Amino acid sequence: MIVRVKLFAAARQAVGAEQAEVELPAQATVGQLREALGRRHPDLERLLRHALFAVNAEYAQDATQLQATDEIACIPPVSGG
Amino acid sequence: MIVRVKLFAAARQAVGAEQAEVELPAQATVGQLREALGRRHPDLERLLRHALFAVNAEYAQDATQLQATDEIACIPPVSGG
Amino acid sequence: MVELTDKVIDPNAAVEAVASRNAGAVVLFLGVTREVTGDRVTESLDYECYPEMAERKLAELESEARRRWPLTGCHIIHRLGHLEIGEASVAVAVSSPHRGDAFAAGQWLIDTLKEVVPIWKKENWADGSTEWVHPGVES
Amino acid sequence: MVELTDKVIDPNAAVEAVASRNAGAVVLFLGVTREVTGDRVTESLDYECYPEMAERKLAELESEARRRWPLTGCHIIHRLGHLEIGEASVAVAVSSPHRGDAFAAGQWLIDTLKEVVPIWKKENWADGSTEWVHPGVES
Repeated sequence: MIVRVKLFAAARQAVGAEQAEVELPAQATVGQLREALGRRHPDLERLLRHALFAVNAEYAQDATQLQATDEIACIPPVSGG
Repeated sequence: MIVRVKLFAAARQAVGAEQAEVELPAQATVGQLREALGRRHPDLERLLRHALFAVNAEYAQDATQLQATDEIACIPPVSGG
Repeated sequence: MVELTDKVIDPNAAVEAVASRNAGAVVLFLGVTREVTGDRVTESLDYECYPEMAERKLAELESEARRRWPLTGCHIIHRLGHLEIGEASVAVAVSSPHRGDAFAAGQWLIDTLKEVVPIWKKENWADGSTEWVHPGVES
Repeated sequence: MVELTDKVIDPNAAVEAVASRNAGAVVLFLGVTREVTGDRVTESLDYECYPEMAERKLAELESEARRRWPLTGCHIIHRLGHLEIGEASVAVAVSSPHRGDAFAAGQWLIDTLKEVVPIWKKENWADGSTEWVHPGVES
């Protein structure tokens, strides 16, 4: 399946786009997405080690399984406030 | 000597005046003033057990000696804020 | 700066008074007159103070807070006279580079103000009676 | 209520939003953009967020604060877009019958907001360089 990942802040800057597309096996997990994203965008790797992922606007674990219809976002360490 | 004591809040209300005059021996202390005030104004007695006194706009101890020229105030428990 | 005033307290003015290019945090505390205390209903309040001493004590509080925490601003305003329900009786505004100091200083200032500054409030109860508030004195 | 906005934050509006006849205390926290961080000078800042999730997380924070403390009002505003030095990036206003709860809730809300809400700031340094801030990521 192909999933789209929303990118923000330095992640968006590193990729040069507001989202990234990644090809993953069916029922892949967030952990597999993290690895695949790093392979596809080496400039993202350092940030990915510290980033969380959100699935449908909720923080997800690396073990969370993904579906092609999920809204997925990469959440690098936040700095609001 | 005669000292004048500023009164506030329930103390002012109990005495019906903004200050009280009390006759005290020379070099009397705040503690003696407290007793003399209570004898002169029995309605003040209950409040006096909880009140502090200020001498020249600074909190004083019962042992503090008074002079006729001091600015003296009775400070019942405060409730600002 | 410290201020005793008969006028309505303006929160924005208190915030502006502590503005600084080195401030990262502003904490504003407002004490507001409450309608219900325990099971009694308040209609309005009156505040009075021993002016010379209240102003001196407030200034001492500001100095002590600035000594304890790295503040970039400190402004205390206490209202006097007649207050309706919902009006602010006191405003404590502090600013500092980091928020922990602003919270700690703001809380210490209002806690200490309530203990040591010679200001008193009179409850004008809804049943028509009035009462000067002197904590710890059985009425 | 929670709010993400491109407009300047008005402290008075935040205070009014938490007014209540049962409030005895209002605590307003403002996060303000600071000129100097460590030894670097900031010219301005830009904030961006993941809108749907930021709004949801802020609403969760409000619910959790109302569950933990007896609040009579809670209002959180976060500014987005371009900010000059000295402008407020965030306002947290809470009210409660007693002040201890308002201080505790206000401090918990801003501490937790800074940990979990997907909002990011970009420092526009005075030397012309820019940097997205991601705490814990060595740059």
